[in-house]
Amino acid sequence: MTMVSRPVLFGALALIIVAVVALALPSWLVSLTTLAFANALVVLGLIILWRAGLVPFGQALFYAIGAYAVALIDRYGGMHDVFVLITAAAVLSAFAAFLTGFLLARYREIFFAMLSLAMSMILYGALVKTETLGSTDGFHVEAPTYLGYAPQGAMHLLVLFWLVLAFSAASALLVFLYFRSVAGALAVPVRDSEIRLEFLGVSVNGLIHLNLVISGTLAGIGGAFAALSIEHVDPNMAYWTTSGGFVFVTILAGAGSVAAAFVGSFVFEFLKSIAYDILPGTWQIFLGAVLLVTILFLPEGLGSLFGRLRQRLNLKPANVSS
Amino acid sequence: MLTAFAILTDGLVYAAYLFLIAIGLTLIFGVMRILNVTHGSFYAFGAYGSAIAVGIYFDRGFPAAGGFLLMVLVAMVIGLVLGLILERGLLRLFYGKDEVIVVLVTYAAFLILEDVIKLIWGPNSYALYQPLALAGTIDVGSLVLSGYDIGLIVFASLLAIGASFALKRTRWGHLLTVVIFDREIAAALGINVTAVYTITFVIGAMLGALGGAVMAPKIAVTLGIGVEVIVLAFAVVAIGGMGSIGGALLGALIVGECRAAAVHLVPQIELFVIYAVMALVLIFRPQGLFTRIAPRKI
Amino acid sequence: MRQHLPHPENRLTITFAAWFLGLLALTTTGARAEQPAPVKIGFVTFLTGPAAAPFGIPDHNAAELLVESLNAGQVPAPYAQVGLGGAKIEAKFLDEAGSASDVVTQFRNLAERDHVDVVVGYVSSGNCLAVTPVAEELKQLTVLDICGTPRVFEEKPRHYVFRVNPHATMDNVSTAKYALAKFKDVSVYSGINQNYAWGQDSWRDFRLVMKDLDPKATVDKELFPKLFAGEYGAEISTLLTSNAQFIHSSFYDGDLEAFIYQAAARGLPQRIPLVLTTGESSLWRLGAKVPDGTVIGARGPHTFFAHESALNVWFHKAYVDRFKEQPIYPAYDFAQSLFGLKTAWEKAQAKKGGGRPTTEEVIAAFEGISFPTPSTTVQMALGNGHQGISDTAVGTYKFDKAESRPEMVDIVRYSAACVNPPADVNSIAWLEGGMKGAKCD
Amino acid sequence: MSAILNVRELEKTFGSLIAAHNINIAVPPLQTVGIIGANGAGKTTFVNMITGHLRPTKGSIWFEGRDITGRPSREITRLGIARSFQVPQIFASLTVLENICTATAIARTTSGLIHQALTPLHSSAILADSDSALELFRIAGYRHALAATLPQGARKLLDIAMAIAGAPRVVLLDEPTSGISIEEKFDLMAVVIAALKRRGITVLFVEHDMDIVERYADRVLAFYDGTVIADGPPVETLENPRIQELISGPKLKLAVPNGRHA
Repeated sequence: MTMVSRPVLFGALALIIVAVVALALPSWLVSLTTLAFANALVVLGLIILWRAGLVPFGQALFYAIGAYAVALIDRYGGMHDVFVLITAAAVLSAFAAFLTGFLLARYREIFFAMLSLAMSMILYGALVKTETLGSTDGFHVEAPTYLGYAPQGAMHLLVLFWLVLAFSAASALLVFLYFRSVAGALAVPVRDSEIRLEFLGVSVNGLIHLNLVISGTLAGIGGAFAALSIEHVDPNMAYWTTSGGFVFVTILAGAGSVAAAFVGSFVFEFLKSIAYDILPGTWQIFLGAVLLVTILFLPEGLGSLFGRLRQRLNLKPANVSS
Repeated sequence: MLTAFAILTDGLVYAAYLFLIAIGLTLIFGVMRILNVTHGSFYAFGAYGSAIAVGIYFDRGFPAAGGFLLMVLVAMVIGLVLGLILERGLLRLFYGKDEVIVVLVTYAAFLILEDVIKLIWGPNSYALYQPLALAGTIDVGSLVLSGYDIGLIVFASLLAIGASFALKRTRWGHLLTVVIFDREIAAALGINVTAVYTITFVIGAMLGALGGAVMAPKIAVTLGIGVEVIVLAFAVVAIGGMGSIGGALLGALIVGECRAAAVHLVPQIELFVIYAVMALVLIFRPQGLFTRIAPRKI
Repeated sequence: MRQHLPHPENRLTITFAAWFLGLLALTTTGARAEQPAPVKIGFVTFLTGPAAAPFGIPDHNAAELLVESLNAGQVPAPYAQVGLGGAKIEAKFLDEAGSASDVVTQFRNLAERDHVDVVVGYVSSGNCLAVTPVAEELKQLTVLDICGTPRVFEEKPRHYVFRVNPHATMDNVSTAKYALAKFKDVSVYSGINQNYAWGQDSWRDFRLVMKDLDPKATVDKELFPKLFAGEYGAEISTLLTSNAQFIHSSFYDGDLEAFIYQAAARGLPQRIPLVLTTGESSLWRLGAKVPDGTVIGARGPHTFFAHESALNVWFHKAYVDRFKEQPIYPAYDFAQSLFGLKTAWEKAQAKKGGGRPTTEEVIAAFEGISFPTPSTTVQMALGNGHQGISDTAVGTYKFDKAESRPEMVDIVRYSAACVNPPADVNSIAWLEGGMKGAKCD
Repeated sequence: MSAILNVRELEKTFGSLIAAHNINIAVPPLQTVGIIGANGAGKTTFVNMITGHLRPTKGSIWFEGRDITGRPSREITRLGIARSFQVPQIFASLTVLENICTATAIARTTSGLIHQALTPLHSSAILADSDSALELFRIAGYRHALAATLPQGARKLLDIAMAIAGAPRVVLLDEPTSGISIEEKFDLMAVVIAALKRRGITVLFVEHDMDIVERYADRVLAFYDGTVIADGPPVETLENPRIQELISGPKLKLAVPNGRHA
């Protein structure tokens, strides 16, 4: 029991702190964090697949579906309530993941990666072709309302941030519990021996299909929040470099823990904005170096860092306050 | 009729281009199981190198033939240097790690090299226009073909033949085939796999640079040309079958002809015809057209 | 090439030089001893990626040159005053490369972390559309630079966002008019444009104008190769088999040059003349590769088309002296953006009788003004005075072998009112409606 | 009839190659059947067909009076036929306990993925079952060791322990003692057979070592060239000169340590 409750406790604590601290933060940092957490939801989904040894190079497919769902309903659907928009994005991306899953679930390793890449690039091509949606220019996403409440200026940033925070917390908890369920725990065995699983009576493709739907839905919700946060969508959201970025962050975060996704994503966005700031002409060197150093010295990702921290806390609970 | 002929030749030219950028990638994947993103950088470096070196060569008014040789030479040198640095200095540290991790390592290296290109050659674009003019043209009805394009087709074919000969007939080729077939067995047979890796990677790098070097006369050599090449080469290799030279050739031909047909007949779909083909092939033959899945041993 | 990179140490030397010269200027002119606080301007353009060479670098060069010269008070009238209204300009450069989310995040950082007074820049229309609502939300004075999409001010009125440079509509109106005049009774034409918003919009506009002016003309081939495709063999064959009288293209830089090399090698432009709406930016590099007789536009009366003026002479000379290369239209575009801002800023300052103007005062002064630029005179006529228009010009290319330099012949000028929609009309509607209200002379 | 497993005219061909031909066997409950035959005689093919890994070309397989011919392996597993593998199929990156817990948990959530997604992995009941399984197979000592680090014998045992976590009625063991040194073989088989008898499971095991077969099998099936050439009690079957000629070879050969499949 304690093995479940303790991380959850820390999580809840961190959540409340972040939510309150946000009030004091400058709005550029608030929106940066909002975007980071939106992307973290995608990363969370990648972690689910990663544990089963699967790395999609086309997760941006669902990210873009979520984002465009929000943008289109907001623009043409005449509905602006954030919960309607997010639900629609979640349902649509889940459905897309369910359909594509019938194909993707049959593949492993590089073939899985390449097929998902191909699928996302086909969506990209289609979006670029739809000139009515501004083609590569994309289009603006109007600020949503929150159950009738329409916040203004900086407040609108805060409210969106809190909502993303709430969704992040909820998703994190659910995924955390899923990892501790039988199905969730089967991810690692899939990597070790699919044959044994089949001969224990498990449908491995079914299991992977389930994981695909979960991660696809998370990616869709992430895309939806990203669209609301940057108030703009464009086909680039479906391009392979976007997917690459998510894999990048997953490596940075590490598949070790759920919280890692959020810390990793935040660190990535923050590093990027620093890199842009201090090395306007050569920021890619910086990002590349960061990635190399991470893989080299933190093969388990940032998650492993505060995995160790957690151990230390367990050893000396006195440190919690300090 | 003319259109059909145009589609055929354009397809072949594009296929030649695709094969040139894909062969190095597929070789490295076949032997080392590395999906090498820095292949894009090899291409870019090759293009820059040849654009500058060969450009100077022609400006000096030296004989044309030498210029074409110089292209190849430049590619070799760049491939050698970059390949050695990357394999010995970086990839070596990550052997035995998860395939995807290694992909990410090459991705990181690619990001860095993108800016290195800028630091070396600056942000302006370079052009190598002489070879195209020197190669002349061939008229077929109202269709004018560039001699250089025909040259590309011949060059790519020779490369394909040469590669398959090297793999089938030479001792070195046999070593590679063993490693490709099964690393453990290769090691057990006393093959120095590390050496094989280094040499393979360098050759792959040379081939990548070669693709850039011979394309340089046709394009404006500018920042970011590598990015486009990566996914294109991935697609070709995935269609043909990862790690198979014949596969790369077949993949290049299919994509080349499909694209040419699209441009001539239904330009609207040109943008994603490649990925559509890729998706279809992967769906019906996930291992690609040329490679066989190893039967599951239980 | 190194000085093109805004390395920290370079920026440092620049600011030092600026300070030194500034102080010098002050002591000699015996102006007030204490310095007004500098005006912080964030400049955003492509410093990396394929768009760096064609846009980012000339953009960035012009910025470097003008900021330095303005701070040193070396720019001829009417821009002789130091910096903006005597206050030095403090420049901060950012890369535009990256996804829309990166660009928006960087914009927020500029506005709220670095607290810049003005943001000037953006090449990509997508990025302009993405940052505009954020600029409005953050009440951040922003001058969009090179991006061409009319949507920015046509989707809704803007308060904090301005664009001095005319939008893309006039490029295709003018080139279409020119092509029709040059190639007598056109009945068939083809087009090749990049498969993304810019190329698609350019082709749409061009076709609409053609429909208005020459209803009988039909389209033979319309090709949309992938952006940065590099290899155009199939497209060129298709065009070779086309019976068009000319080929329209909005290609620029890398793609344009690749296309020209490959097309020229196969005799396409010799057979069917090209109409290049933005061809000017590549002429210096392409030189004799571009066959004489090619129709060239420059997105405004820049470089070859620039009106003679002391300002133009100074700008051209200063640019060539410093960077050892010719300024191309993005450099001129940037100059227009900055001079527009300077004019508005100083007008506002004068209006309040000296002292630093507030953002609102600058906006009030900016709306609807007209001012001279190295190329021409810009009038902030559209989008309630937030979108500039100017005359434009199109010419026919000729390579001067003796001088071995490109030159432009048969230049035709089109007045602003002739190639731009009236103030209250959406540009597509205007084109579809037969360009009513256009005043041509 | 009372046979728990019933095979009729089973046939399997790969193109022109005949891997199994006209196999007819009826196995009564609680019998322990040893399957012998040279490599490529069709033993593993036979096991693979029963457990649904291969689809028979002809014939039918009946389990507890139900026709299971050509059903997918996971379904057959759920019905009550388990198997172990020549190369143990265990989860190398988990500990022994986690391995057995996973198997147990799956066995307890038979109604499918959603059920498994909603059931926590760690429950006292699962732990209890797992521990007793480890005790039963004498590998409780390795409880917290990574499966990857196990010695071959323990791997085989874990493989079998996981196979029977779902309380099957029939289990097929594919060369349970292959890759095990002569000395250990008998102890290992002793543990396995005892455990399976205790759980009341009918056993079919493929084996090259005739002494093992003689000691533990109630009945011997001799495969040759895809067909069953002998079916009877161990002693007389193994004495049969034809069998010795074709499969086992004369007795003395057996003294030679670790067999041809090492």
